[in-house]
Amino acid sequence: MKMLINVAESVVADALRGMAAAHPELIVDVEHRLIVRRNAPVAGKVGLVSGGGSGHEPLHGGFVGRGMLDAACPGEVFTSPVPDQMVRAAAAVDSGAGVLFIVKNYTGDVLNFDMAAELAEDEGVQIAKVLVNDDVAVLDSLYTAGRRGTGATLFVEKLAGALAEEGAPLERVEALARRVNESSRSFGVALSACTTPAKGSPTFDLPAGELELGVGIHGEPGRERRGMMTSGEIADVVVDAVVEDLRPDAPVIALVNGMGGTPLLELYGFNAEVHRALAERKVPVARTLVGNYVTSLDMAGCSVTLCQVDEELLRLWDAPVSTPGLRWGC
Amino acid sequence: MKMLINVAESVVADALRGMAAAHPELIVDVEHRLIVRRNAPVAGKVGLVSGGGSGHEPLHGGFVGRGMLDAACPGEVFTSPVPDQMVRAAAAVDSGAGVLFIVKNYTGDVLNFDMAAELAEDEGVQIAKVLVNDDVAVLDSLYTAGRRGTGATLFVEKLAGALAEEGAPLERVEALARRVNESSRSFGVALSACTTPAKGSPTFDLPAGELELGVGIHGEPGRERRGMMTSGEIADVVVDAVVEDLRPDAPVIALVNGMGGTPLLELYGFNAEVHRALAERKVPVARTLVGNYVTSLDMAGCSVTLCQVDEELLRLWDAPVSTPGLRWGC
Amino acid sequence: MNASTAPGPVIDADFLRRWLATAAAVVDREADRLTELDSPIGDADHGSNMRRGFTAAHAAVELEPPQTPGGVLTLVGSQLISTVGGAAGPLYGTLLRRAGKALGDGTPATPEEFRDALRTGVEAVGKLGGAVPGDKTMLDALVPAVEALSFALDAGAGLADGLAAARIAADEGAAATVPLQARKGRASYLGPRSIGHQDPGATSAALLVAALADTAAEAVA
Amino acid sequence: MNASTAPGPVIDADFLRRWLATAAAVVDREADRLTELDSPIGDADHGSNMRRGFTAAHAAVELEPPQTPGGVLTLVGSQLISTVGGAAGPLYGTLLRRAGKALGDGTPATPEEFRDALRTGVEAVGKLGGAVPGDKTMLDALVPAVEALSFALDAGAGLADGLAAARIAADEGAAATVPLQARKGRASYLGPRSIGHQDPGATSAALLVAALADTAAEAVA
Ligand SMILES: Nc1ncnc2c1ncn2[C@@H]1O[C@H](COP(=O)(O)OP(=O)(O)O)[C@@H](O)[C@H]1O
Ligand SMILES: Nc1ncnc2c1ncn2[C@@H]1O[C@H](COP(=O)(O)OP(=O)(O)O)[C@@H](O)[C@H]1O
Ligand SMILES: [Mg+2]
Ligand SMILES: [Mg+2]
Ligand SMILES: [Mg+2]
Ligand SMILES: [Mg+2]
Repeated sequence: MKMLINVAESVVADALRGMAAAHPELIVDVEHRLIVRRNAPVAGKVGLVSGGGSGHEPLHGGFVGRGMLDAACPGEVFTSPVPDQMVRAAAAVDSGAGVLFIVKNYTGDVLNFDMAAELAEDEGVQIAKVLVNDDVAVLDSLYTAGRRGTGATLFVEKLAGALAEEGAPLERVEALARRVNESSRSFGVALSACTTPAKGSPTFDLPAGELELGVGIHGEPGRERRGMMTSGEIADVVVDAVVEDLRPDAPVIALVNGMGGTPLLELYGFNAEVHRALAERKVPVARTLVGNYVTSLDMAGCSVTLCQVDEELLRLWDAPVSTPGLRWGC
Repeated sequence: MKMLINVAESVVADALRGMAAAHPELIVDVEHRLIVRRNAPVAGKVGLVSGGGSGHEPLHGGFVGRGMLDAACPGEVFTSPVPDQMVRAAAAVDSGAGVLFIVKNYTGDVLNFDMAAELAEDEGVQIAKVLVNDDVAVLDSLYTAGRRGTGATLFVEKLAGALAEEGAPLERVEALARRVNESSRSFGVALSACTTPAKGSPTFDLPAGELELGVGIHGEPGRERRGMMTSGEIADVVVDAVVEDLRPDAPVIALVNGMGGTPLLELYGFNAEVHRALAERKVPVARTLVGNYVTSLDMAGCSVTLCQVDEELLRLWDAPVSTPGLRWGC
Repeated sequence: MNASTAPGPVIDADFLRRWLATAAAVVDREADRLTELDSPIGDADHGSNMRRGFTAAHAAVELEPPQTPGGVLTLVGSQLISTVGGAAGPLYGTLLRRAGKALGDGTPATPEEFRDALRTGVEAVGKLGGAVPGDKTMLDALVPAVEALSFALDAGAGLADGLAAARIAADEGAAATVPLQARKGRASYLGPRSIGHQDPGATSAALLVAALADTAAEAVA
Repeated sequence: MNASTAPGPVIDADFLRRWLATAAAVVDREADRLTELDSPIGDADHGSNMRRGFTAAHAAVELEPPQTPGGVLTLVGSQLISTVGGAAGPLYGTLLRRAGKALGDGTPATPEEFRDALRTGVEAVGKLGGAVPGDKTMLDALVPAVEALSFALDAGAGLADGLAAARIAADEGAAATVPLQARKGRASYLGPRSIGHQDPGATSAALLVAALADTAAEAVA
């Protein structure tokens, strides 16, 4: 598998150097692996810190900026960052109003953020945490590590980010973040496996004519393999899985997300089918975002995240945001 | 090759339906294959119309909106649109101030836009045309169809779009568009071939361990095949090719563009090497844009476009733009 | 057996409708091969472009059949322009529109009128695309085909035999594009790497000429 | 031959430095295999995670070698936490930090003190990650290894023989993860599809135990 890289070991550092060059509006600390809003800490504002393994770009580093994250901690590819990064990030963005850690529910992320929270609190930073666990493909039971965090992370970061920007205190930002997570569900499909730089070959075999339903965003196989389906059939399966779990009784924001290797042309075509499937199930769609936002390197495929919204969430969604990966209103 | 589609024949129509669902701020005419700014024609403003084969998304449809295009005409995948589309687009966006056709230099695009210009003028619309031909990989000689239009299209659409937004007359918008094209050069590299829906298999064979230098954006092979290189080596080759032809003596805007299948993580790493290569060649970089903007379906690879700028062009670059694919300042 | 004494097929609207049906069928059947040829030196769409265009043209002509041979060609040309896109759309569209206009309103056309109309159309392709024979384009099949037809008619052959000769010339012309380096169209981007591949447009041109020859042969049979 | 009468290796800082050097080398050598194991039921990073961590830990210990065995383990644990990330970083890091702290400032440690420290560390892993043996995690190698060591020491064996027994138990424990369905970590997402694969963390745990056994064996040789 060919990659546009120097060596596997430097992939994350190289990307950070490239982000620094492209985004003078951000502070990119290549040595300590941090991406920080330039004007951090913003006086009186709750700081939002997230992070996770690299390979999901623009998540999280591309969501640092006004109206979203104050800092992001990129780990190695598909590997949770280490506590040192999060502690440093918390210190960098804490204005005294406290810091919210937005953590995708993976064992590694949870353990590292937990350690960081303890250390940061020792240093006098008030820390709250929200776990994102929206992936309905994983049974949330004693027999798993719990549901994975995927597309809902974007909603949590955007909506909690907008509320923090308004000056809300930590408890309210935390409560809202939790509410957004609880209002969001995702389901993903892979048409191909992805290739990590360290491994250099696809993480699993996916023969021609088959796809994986219920994949995560780390190149892990899904729960079920099926024969290839049309985009309309895939939309039905995905929307069914999400809607059955979420049971929305209000409009939703739909994130029709590409895994990285699927052309935007196909993604828009898929969005048409998702809208059709939602209309058939009488789920009104208030807003739609189509694109590669929570990716899995070069994996071909897609995921759908629905976030049920009320007036407040919709207002926060429409609020200005200015980051490399998501920008409107300013 | 698996694709997220229904059938190959409906790919473009499906994508347009999906764009319509995602972007209520645009008029998407699925039947006539047009994407038009909702408030078109804008009184007194020159209308900007572009178009080309599909498969390069977000180009062109994703660049319709304030500060950029007034309308885009998507053709079939890698196939120039037909004159009917352009004539209808011109009629839809002409406020009386005339319309600029932005045409990538491919035989098909040129012939179809030429025919459309004749027909539109018969209908009383004043038409100006600018050819984009920035790809230094193709010799601009009697023995070729002339240089291809690739990444510079984004610069022409953005900068001419900003000038048109200011109310400049057609001659000035046309002249600026021409100047932007003349100030821009590109060079592309493929790490893999792409697969069109109609063909269903890669358009050319690219063995492991080899890459193609000087590729276009239609899945055509490049001018030369080489053994695999590091991202730093690729940056040197690409920057050399562009800088030798452009010979900039002023700052440039750099577009570090993904072909579609290369993860953003790699693209940012490549951007670091492009900046290094430019610094070594003493070319100052005023602005940088990293991402998948002028793509070639699922092709892995990248291209670099440099646009030499002066104060005016930089001001126009920074001017507000609000389109699905490019958005800032509003 | 003297070909010129055989009753030539009548070149009326119906003759060209039958040609169109044959051409649409053969383009549909050969679309994948045309797209394959367009892959190594192009963008892998020529077959689907031609199929889309001829399907639309055939449907349009069957919906409201023009009464004159010129009318059929003009309508087919307009349909190709409106539905094909790419390089092939305007080029084939112009060829047939100009040929149709050259035929005017008369019906039927004589073989010589038909030959002259085709020549006018092919010349328009050269003018529009700026290509000459040897540039590795559709002209490498079209020009020899018209010349062979012309030569045969001048020598006293009937239309069927003339088109049979044109078919051979078009096939040979298409085959002869293999060793050429492209100087027009997408293939020219490849420079010397375009050598060794048959031009897809020349190949489709040969198919269209063959359909004409078949239609004429069937008419005399 | 009575193992307990053989002069046991001294468990001092130097002994654990030698273990670390061996462990770092074996992790480096086996990194690709660990990543391979992490592919079908994980995210293909365990080998590179472990290599990064042990390389950093080894470098840190060599740069400023701690004077006590507890100091070495604590430093290695901290280094793993600071450099590995993922699930393995906090888990292995906590294991070694807790073990190091349990050893306190004394030097050298007795085999029993060492065993108790390891048990404390392994118990901390269980607490932190919420897993129990049978969940298809590193604990499936670690728990039997500590038990085997403990059993051997209680039966009068020396450290080298005790660790040799621990190594066998760890290997068997790792191998025994193959038929298990994962209930913790990434592999649990796969549900029944996680069956039939050896757990990468259990495999790396067995490598670390083996390095300990080798270090002890070399010390008595
Ligand atoms: N300038 C030209 N003059 C004549 N024929 C041309 C010219 N450019 C291209 N062609 C013909 O068009 C064919 C390609 O058609 P097609 O694949 O449908 O369009 P595109 O190249 O736009 O994808 C070529 O094989 C060639 O025969
Ligand atoms: N909750 C847990 N308790 C104990 N060990 C665990 C737990 N979760 C995961 N592991 C171990 O960690 C290993 C994976 O480590 P690694 O691949 O480095 O981290 P990640 O899963 O974050 O990519 C698994 O093979 C398993 O042995
Ligand atoms: Mg991992
Ligand atoms: Mg084409
Ligand atoms: Mg083509
Ligand atoms: Mg892993």
